[in-house]
Amino acid sequence: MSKTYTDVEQMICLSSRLIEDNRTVFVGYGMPQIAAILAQKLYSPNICQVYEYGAIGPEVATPFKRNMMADARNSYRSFSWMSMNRMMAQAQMGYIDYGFLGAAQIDKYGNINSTIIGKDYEKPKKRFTGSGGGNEVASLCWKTIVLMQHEKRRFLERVDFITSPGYLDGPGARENAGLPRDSGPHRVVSSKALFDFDEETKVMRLIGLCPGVTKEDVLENMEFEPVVADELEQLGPPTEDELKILREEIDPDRVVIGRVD
Amino acid sequence: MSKTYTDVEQMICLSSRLIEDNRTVFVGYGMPQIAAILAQKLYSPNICQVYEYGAIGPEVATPFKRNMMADARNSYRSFSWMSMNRMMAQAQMGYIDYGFLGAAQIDKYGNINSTIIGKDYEKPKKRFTGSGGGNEVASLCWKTIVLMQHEKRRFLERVDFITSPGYLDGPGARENAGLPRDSGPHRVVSSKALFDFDEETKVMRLIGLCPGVTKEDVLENMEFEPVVADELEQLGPPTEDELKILREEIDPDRVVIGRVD
Amino acid sequence: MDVLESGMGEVLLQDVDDVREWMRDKKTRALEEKVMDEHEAVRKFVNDGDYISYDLSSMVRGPMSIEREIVRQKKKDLWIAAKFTLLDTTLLVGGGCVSKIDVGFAGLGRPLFEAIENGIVKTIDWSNGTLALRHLAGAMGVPFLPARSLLGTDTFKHSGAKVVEEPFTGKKVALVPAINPDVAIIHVNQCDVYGNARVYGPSITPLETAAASKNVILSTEEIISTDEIKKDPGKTTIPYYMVNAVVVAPYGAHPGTVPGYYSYDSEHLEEFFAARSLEELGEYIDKYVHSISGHEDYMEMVGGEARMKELKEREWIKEGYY
Amino acid sequence: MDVLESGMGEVLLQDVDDVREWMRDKKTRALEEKVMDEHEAVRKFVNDGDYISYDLSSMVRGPMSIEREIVRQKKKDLWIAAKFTLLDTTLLVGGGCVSKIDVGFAGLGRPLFEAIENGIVKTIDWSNGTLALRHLAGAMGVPFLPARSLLGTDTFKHSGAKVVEEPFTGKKVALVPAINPDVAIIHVNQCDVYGNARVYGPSITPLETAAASKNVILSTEEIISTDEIKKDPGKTTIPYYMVNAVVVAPYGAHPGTVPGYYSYDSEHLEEFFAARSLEELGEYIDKYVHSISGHEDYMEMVGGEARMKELKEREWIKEGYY
Repeated sequence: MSKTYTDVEQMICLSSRLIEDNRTVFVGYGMPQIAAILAQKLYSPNICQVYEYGAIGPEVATPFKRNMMADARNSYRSFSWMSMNRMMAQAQMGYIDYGFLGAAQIDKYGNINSTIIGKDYEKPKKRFTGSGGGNEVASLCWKTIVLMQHEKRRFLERVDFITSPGYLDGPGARENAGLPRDSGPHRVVSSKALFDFDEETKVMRLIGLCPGVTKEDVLENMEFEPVVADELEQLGPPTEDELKILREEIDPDRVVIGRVD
Repeated sequence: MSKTYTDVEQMICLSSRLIEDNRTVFVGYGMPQIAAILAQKLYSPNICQVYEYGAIGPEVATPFKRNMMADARNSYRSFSWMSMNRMMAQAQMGYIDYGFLGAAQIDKYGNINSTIIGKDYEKPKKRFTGSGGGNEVASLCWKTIVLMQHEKRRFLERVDFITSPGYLDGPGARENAGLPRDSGPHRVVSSKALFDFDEETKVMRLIGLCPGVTKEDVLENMEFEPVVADELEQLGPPTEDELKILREEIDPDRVVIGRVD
Repeated sequence: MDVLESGMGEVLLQDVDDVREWMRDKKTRALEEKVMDEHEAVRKFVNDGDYISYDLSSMVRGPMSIEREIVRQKKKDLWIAAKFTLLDTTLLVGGGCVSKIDVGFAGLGRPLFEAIENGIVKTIDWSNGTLALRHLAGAMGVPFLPARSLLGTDTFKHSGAKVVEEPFTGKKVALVPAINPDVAIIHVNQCDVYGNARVYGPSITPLETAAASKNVILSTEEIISTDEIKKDPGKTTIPYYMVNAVVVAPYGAHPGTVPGYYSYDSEHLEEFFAARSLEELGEYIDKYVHSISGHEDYMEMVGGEARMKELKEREWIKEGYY
Repeated sequence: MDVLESGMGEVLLQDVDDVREWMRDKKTRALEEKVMDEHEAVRKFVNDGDYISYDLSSMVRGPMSIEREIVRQKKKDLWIAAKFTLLDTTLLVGGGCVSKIDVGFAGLGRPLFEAIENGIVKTIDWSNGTLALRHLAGAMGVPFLPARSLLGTDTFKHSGAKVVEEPFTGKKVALVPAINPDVAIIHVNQCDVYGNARVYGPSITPLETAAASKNVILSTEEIISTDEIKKDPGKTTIPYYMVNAVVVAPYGAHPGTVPGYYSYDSEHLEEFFAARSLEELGEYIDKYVHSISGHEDYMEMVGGEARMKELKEREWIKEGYY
């Protein structure tokens, strides 16, 4: 049976269900933007999206345009338009419940790399965008949700470069570094599975499987071994409603969500 | 010959002539407000008044109302309306050329007291308003001009309480304390005389006399002995133009400028 | 970056993580209606011993109706942030509500000074700029911010600031500690029922004060719809999730002014300032606070609709407001 | 308050008193007309080796016409603050103008990454938030500001920040040093001939960047009268005395958008992003920068009046702008 939806659609739909309603959500660049729009249209109409470019509570206009952040559509019908320093200050103050980020690599403590691949900073094998606002989101929001393509080269024992902090090297490390108390990675949504973090060890923990994916399939495609929950939730596929809104309203050109081959 | 103008009028007119045109002027509460309005109407139409409450470049509406700062008249036709932290930041950055303050007491190094009289802070003989924005103005603007009633109890060897910094205890003291380089008191305008500060000793220096006032008269009414310039400028009385604008446009009820007995 | 000098003033220090936790647990991000009357707002959110901050004053946009209610409810032992204040501090001190004042500008008039001279209230001297900066620190979720004022003065010595040599270029700077007030009281021009609020004109620290404070009471000249807020988000000064209570209080700044809306009441102000002692101020307060039940009665007492219309007409400057 | 850790990144440190002196001596408070064309503005105010900061980007309100002129004049060895940048960094790097990038967000696309991977430009990694904060420090005239981000990461190690234990409550905080750019380039919606400027919509750091920078070039969609500015001072984002040059550049953010004014040019953007190497980007730059003399020619080249009208119509959201 061939899949009727893409990996990206899977990730977006799954993550859109994770945001509680009536919460503030700091939305990062890329996939999280689309997931937040979907969440607000379908599951949590009263989340208050906030963006590093200063929009508070926009009802982002659709269709969504690729690479766009901070334009009139992204800022449409906000409660307030502020500026970057003010938004970061509010996250630092504890006003922002969720952070919502994409990443190139993640490690077992939820540390995110979006800077370089390779160990030579001066001459990296591969250079990415760098932190953007990701470091602030992962440092300052209460609960961070990360969206990741599930590939072995992306789920690492230790990322080459910690761009944005997860639990660093384990229990107590965030607090020791001076990061806000009780903050940190909350969920990782991959194209195969859902993870939280083990309370005791702060290591990523497998808690759910996407449709048609086995535990072995998940583990084989990770460099490190996550904690595995006693019971694994069977995650639902994208619903018809979700796909309809994604494909018809949010991304009709499928520039982000892609097409089923 | 009885005087045809009040001490306050004398001070206001004299100080209004001291502001160079095309400069930013941080205007303090009280008499300086009136002097700045007069300056702008008569001598320096293109000064840019700035106020701690966030108005940049207002054309303050007249008549001036006593005790009023930050109302619609004070903010009329500004270039920009900002806020206190932004104004203080701009002074700290070096954008503000002149500071313009009133005070209860001043000492030979130009230190200002507007806090208490007496040595017991917990139980002062007399309590005043405290710094207001005065400490920032005197610390951060390039050149401070202070307006003072000329009385012995106001021109002291050492003020009871340094609310806002002059040259503290002499040459180099501002810089040693961490205050901005090359800033400090520029002129003191009293109801009897005009002072600047001796370059070498940073002690207040008599440089001009108001009409009908002798050097002895000035010195007798000061607790400390100022440096005296070799030549003393004979300062003009309020001009007809000045008095006309003060009395007809700016303060027709004479609540600030008072009346000649 | 050793501490070279420390001011002796008492500071209400709070752990930034404790403040964060409060903001997470005690302020809601839900779109809940927060409209209530002044009695309820003050009863719910102002407690004896609280640290209180109000925004722009000097007779301009002061939250006078709420302050009168605080006096009416005889709140005690408040510690207040008196930045740029004229009527407010005097009223609260006169009402017997205050035990400590962080002084920026202590206000005008003998009654207040009498209270200080007699040791009835304790002062801790700062400056308007550093009090504003302390609110900004509180609103940024950092323990302190640096400044180049206060240095070298007795104001510094009596403040709770510190001097350090900073590690980048070796400058001496003052560090001022964050303020996170228990309660902020802010009078705004317009807001919606959730607390998305607009402040027109120049301002002291409305956003900083709202963001930094654990409880925020807004009084507002009028309620507007959320749709109107969303049509012009650039005008929103304070977002709803910082706000705990919205009190509808037209002419709430009386006898002060709301620029562009109505002028101050100069005749009434003369009565206020005629009080030259705590005792005389007490008589004023008995008359205008304790003898009546709230803002509505107050407005009747000071002249009702007719007087308000007059004050509105006196405010001929409208440009730039609304 | 000892320094516990220092990032290894290079920082352009400036003495705050030297910066103050510059602001006093080199920026005028006189109401002088500052309108000039882009050639003159860049010739006068951008020098090889300068530290340059531009404001909000990500294809939104980026000062593209000025950046193209910088490439056209072949400025070299620039150090740029890349906060929230997409097109801008790529264009300047592709034009051979850049030697160092303070990275917040390094932008998208292979050509830029190729330049970094090959060591053609050096990066110093920060984050958008801390780069914005460094501009705020620069705009406040203090040597640093504290933050609770960066901590514990490699981003910190490669930045020029420091960690200290602060003296009030003993928290570990990061200190980020001020940035005072040699040049700021900011595209605004409206300004008068003196530089009193309005930026509509949410923003990164237009005021902070203008305040902190030693030279400020504004490009503007349109000039409005000073009288209009004075009728609505609440709309003025940047006061004139921070500004050195005003360049009239309608559609100056093309191929990006100015929210509420015109949409981005998605077709042109595809051409831009089609460049998958520095070489291909070089061809794009030859065509759209070096082969023409300036912004007017550029606008003709990308479709002239007709195209602009189209982009204006595509921008159906107008609420909250103007």
